[in-house]
Amino acid sequence: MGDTAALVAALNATWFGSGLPPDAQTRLADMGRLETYPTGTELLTEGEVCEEVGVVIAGRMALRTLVPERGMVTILTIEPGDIWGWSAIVPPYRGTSTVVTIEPVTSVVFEGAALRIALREDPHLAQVLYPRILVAVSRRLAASRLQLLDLFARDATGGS
Amino acid sequence: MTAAESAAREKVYEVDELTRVEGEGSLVLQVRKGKVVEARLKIFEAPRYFEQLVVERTPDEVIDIVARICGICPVAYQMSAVHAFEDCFGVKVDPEVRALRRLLYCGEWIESHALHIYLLHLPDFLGYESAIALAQDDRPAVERGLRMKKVGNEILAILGGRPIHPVSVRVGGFSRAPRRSELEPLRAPLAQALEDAKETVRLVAGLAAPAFEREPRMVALHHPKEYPYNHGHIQSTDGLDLRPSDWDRAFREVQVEGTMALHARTKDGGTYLLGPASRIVLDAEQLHPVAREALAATGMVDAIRTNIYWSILARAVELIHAIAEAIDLIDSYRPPIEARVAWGPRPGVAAWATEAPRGLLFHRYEVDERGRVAHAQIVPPTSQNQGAIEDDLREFAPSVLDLPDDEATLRLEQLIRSYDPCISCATHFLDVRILRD
Amino acid sequence: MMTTEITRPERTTTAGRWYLDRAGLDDLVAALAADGRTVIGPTVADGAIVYDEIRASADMPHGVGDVQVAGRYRLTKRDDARVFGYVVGPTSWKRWVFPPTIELNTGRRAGHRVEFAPIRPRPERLAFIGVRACEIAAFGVQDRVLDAGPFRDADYAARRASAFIVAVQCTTAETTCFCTSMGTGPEVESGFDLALTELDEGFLLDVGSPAGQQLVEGPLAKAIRPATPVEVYTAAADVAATRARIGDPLPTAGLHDRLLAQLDNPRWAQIAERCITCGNCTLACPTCFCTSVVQKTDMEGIGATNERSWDSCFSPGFARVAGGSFRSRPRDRYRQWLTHKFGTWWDQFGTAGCVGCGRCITWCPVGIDVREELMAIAPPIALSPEPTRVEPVAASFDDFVVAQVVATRLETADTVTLTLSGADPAFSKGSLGQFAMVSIPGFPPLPISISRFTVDGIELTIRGAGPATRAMCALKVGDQLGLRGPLGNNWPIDRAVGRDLVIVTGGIGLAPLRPVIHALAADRRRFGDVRLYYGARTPADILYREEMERWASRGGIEVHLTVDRAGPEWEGRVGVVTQLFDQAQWEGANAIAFVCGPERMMQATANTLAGRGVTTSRIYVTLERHMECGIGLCGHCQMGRFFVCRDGPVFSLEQLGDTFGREGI
Amino acid sequence: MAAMAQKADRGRPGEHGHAARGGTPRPRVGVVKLASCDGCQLTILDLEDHLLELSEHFEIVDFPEASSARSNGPYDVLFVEGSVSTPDHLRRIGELRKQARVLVTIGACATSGGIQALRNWADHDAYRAAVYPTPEYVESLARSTPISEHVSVDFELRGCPISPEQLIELLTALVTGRRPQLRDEAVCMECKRRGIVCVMSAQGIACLGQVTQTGCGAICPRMGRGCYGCFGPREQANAAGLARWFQASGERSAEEVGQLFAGFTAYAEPFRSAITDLGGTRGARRSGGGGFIAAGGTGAGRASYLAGTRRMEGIDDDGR
Repeated sequence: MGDTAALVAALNATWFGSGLPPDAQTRLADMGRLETYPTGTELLTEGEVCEEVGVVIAGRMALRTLVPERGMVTILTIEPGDIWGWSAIVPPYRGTSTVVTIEPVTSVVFEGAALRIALREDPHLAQVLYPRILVAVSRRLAASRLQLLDLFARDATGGS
Repeated sequence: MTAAESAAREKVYEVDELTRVEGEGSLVLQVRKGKVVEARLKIFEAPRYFEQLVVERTPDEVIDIVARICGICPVAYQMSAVHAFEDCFGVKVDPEVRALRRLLYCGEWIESHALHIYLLHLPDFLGYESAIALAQDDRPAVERGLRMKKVGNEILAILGGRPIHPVSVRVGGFSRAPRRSELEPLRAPLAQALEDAKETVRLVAGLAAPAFEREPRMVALHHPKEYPYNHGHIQSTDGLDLRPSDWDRAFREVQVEGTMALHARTKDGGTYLLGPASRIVLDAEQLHPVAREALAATGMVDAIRTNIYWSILARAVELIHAIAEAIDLIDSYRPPIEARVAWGPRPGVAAWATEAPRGLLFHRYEVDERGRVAHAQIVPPTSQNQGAIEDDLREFAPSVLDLPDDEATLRLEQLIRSYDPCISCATHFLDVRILRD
Repeated sequence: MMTTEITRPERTTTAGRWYLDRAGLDDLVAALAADGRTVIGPTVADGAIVYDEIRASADMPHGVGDVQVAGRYRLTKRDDARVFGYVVGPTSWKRWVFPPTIELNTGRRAGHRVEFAPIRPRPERLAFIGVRACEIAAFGVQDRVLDAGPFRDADYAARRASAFIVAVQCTTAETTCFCTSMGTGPEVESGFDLALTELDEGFLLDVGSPAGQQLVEGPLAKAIRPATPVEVYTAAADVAATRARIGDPLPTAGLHDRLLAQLDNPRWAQIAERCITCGNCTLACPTCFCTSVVQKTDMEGIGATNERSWDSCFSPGFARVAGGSFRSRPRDRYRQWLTHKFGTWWDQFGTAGCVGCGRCITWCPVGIDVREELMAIAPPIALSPEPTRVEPVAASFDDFVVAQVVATRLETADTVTLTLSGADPAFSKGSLGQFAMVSIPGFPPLPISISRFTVDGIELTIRGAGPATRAMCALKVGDQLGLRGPLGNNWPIDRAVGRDLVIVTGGIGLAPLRPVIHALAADRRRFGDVRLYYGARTPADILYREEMERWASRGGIEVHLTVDRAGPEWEGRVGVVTQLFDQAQWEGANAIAFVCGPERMMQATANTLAGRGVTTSRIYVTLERHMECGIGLCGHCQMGRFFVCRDGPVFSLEQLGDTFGREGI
Repeated sequence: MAAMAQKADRGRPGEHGHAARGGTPRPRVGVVKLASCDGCQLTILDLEDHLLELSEHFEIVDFPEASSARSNGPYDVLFVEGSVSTPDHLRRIGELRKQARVLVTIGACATSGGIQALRNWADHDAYRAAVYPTPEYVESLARSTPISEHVSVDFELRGCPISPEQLIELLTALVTGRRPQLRDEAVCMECKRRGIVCVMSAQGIACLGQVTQTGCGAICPRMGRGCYGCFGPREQANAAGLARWFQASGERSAEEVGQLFAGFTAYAEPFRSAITDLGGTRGARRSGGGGFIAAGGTGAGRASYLAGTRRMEGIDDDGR
């Protein structure tokens, strides 16, 4: 267990963690730990059991997926405030992409199992945390849709 | 008028408006056949509902508000309140903050005692209507009193912004602590004041006081290591020993039959005396050596215990104490690292008693979970002393029945003034019914 | 017509430039004290950096910074040990040269006679350490008011003459700073005895007067050494960066006239609802000079002392005469203050009454920002909420002029930039965001945005996506094509003056915004923060890569890139362009946005911008429609009540209303 | 001082040759109190350096706190401390006015009703019952009101308590026969002149200095806290504007902002309206009241629009 105060401060510096009720923050901080990963660390592998969920505090990481004939493709990079590994709290708890740090990353990390239990047993925590998780996921979804449109593929504007 | 005549007659002494006391009160003494049948000190101060005004307010707001109960001893109100809240919330203040609070109280004692001795009480002993009249004949004496009062006020002003209703006392400490250099200018006037106070003890020890002996139960805070201001246990000449938060285990407020007045009594219904005389009797060991020495030189410790008129001497000795301690506190002062420590409210009962210049001042607040006051009880020294005052009046009155009315009334007034009653303090004892035969 | 151009005095420093290490600050303080001076400098007290007596460098703030916005001041901890790493605090030097209260004279009645005795100022010898450029300018303003005749304030003159000034170049700035607009800083150029520019471990020391020279040659000689070129360069760069950071928050051109023409503006009454008329701004101001005299009499009523204290035009009593106050309403008093500072002060003293220090903004307890009020009451340029239309020069359907390709540059695998010359001179008068109809005989003419204006021509950046564009991309140097234009309206860059600008674009959409970026970079300080967010399909599709690096490194423009997809070798961001700023720190309240890209991308961008507080009237997009004539005659590009070619292509979202992004319009 | 002490002829104005006072007796001064803490009259006794000098210029004919000598007027100058708070006060203030050539109200109670005027928002009967076991014995009016609501007032000294400097200035002006120079400006002005760092801008502390009349010497900001308005609103105080700012900038609820104004001069306009607009006083609501008694009203005139209808918002700050 890390230092609760440092974790609260770290969480507070992100949109995800700031403005949470103090008790929820403390609860989260008690469960989490602060980790630092060097560039190139693979935190989660596509298709494998996802045991940890995290909030990026500093640095960036890439979400990659393997495309036949094209190899590894980066589908998204995520930044401070973003969450990663949310598959850890959504059945079947398997990663939907590979998560690799592309800069040294500091992240608050939670054990997926512990967080699941906490969310199940602490309705108050669930009540404040789920909306944020939902926002994070829906942002991800909205962005993915736009990416899917491949808008620039046919864009021939020289302007008008 | 012969003694026989006066004994036969029924007589009512009335002082419509007591003067040279703080606030408005009056005295009715009804004598029948040489016997006092009724002695009543009446208060007609308008009610201001302080216990209601503080309801729903935050602790720091309460400190500002209760100061307004009394313009002469606002610090006492702030101190009882701040200690009550800190005790309830488990707040531990910096030791230098504790020292600063003693210094603040010293300022108030100096100011209040000098005011009472020279401006309110001394004219009685010397036969003047006021200190201003006294100054016509003995200007140096009045100036001496004013000098001491001024240095007391200066301490208050430096620590609290102004002498009356200072603004810096906060739960957790002070809103601002002075720098050492700010206290420097106090040294010279305090040194002078110490000499003035010693002279005061000599002066009042030489006064002539009416012969009157009574041994009331005396109550004051007692602390093994220091003369009591904010800390210590409530002790009495008959063996009481209580935490300052536990006043209501031994005392209660009672309604005086047939009137509205709320007086404080011991649980067994007895009256008791608070204030300088009680403190001198219970805490003489803890007096500053300079004060102890001056007291010993008068050889009048017993007189203070038994004759309330000598409260003026007790007050003068305390004046030396407060000045001498102020000097020591300034010498050893270091600004606190944190003028005010952070705190959070807790629900519960916040109660504490401190030693106002006039005696023990008890506050009790019920605090809700948001840290706001839900209920308040404030028991000022004057409402606790009132029973003792009336006891004294009953006992003393027969000795003045032979005197001309003017003089008799004056003696009675002087007796009341010996208690330094602060009537505007007495926010919730009130007697509006005047009983006349 | 009053001119508000401020000419900066010539630099007077010609003596050598020295280096003083940080410990040498103590030598400086000691040298000034040894000269019999009381040294006044910055020190931390009560949550702020105030100017007060200091005895050693230890009394000064080491490693302390500040954050200032309207109505709010906070100290911060710096991660270095700089002594001047903050901007001006609540105190101004006026406190010492023009004290808050002084005794003027005494008077006395003796029988039938009266006598007066002036109290002559005998100011102590002072030294000020840490005087900023705006504060030196404030001395200049006060000199004109109090010491330039025909009547002089002897007390002020004596105190001012006695002070030794150690100036400090600003290497940091706060949001409240606007010395650049008032022409008073951040560079200290004259009016000092010594000047310091703080470096990592010490100071560049410049000498500005014989008295300063004496100190350098005498008591300071051992503490200094000649500065190295790197130190001189770094110092200059840091101050230049400060200038860039401040920008030009308050365009002052013509302000005097603009403001005085607005005495009946309804805004004055609105301000009065917020303004508490407490007078803090005037007393915090380093140039406000109003005072009142109060007579203190003894109890006999025969002896009196006249005492002069700072007063304020905000206090109702200040303008009271028998029968009432002649500025009885708060709005009158606010107007009096603002119009004096920025208007009538010029008429009286030949300068503005404001030096741009920002104190009145920070220390206004209710956060009123004079710059905002001035912009609202006397807007800098007659702004129309819509982009202005430029009359097309070559207006008829088929009036093509011939231009020649003088250079080509392959931007990406399928995109080429053509540099054209010999075009109609009208093109050189073209405006940012306009387009040209481009024709190669045999292909239908196409509208192409102008991506750069050159001395005698234009550049077009074209993506070869169809037959006509592929033909254009294939042109070689020396080939010719036909041009008609410039056409359409422009980006309303004048609306962005004094504001933050956000440019969001994707793919080839960067081309029509490229001239905007060039224009910004050329006059960078007129704008607040400029941020460019650019999304491309893949890393290989990023346009103007090298140029972009220059915009970031030298143009004072924040550039953020992202791509939709990338291989593992790409270490930049992957994701859609809105993700670049949906968690950024900036506030949109003062921002204006230019957006160009596919319509879906612009919609997503507009939503995200709106979420950050950029209102629809401040979001501009450029629309794409099929165009043939380019002058509103053919009807192809009609969209709602607009012809995109003639009324656009740049529109504010407010103009477009709910037609933007709607299917089938 | 020594020279003055020689002046034995107390009935005379002295031999300074001051034409205005030459040959006339010293002005007769009275000091009386209504509902108050005595702190303002104590300020007179706190003029230590001037007290004896004062007594040479004025004949103090009534000052019960300091002298047994009594008179019931007439007065050349009468200082009145305290608010009108009981039926007896109502009667007395009328009589006192008749006896006084110049009537000066001293302090927040006398000039604005004092802290006890907070009951003006409450149910007076509930207040009485809460403090006194048998409230019917207690004679007090439903509202605590300033003197000026009942009789004309010639000068007022503000403050809780009054400032000794302003008191001296007033007395000096009365001796000389000139107008007292009492500035009507914001406390901020004094703060800035003294070089006190604004506690509001630099520390985010709520401060009423901007709308409060100067005279105290800016002691609260000097002591590191916000002004609580004990000198009362200054001329044209924009209390509504400040209240809006407090709510907008400080994340304070309307109720909390109302409490800021609900202090020692709460009943003085525009503080009074600000409190009412922000929902009345908290304490009043707790005690079952919460109504605001219309000016001049008795208990019957109480407006009911607030009474009991407003629930207390759950505000949970107040670590302050």
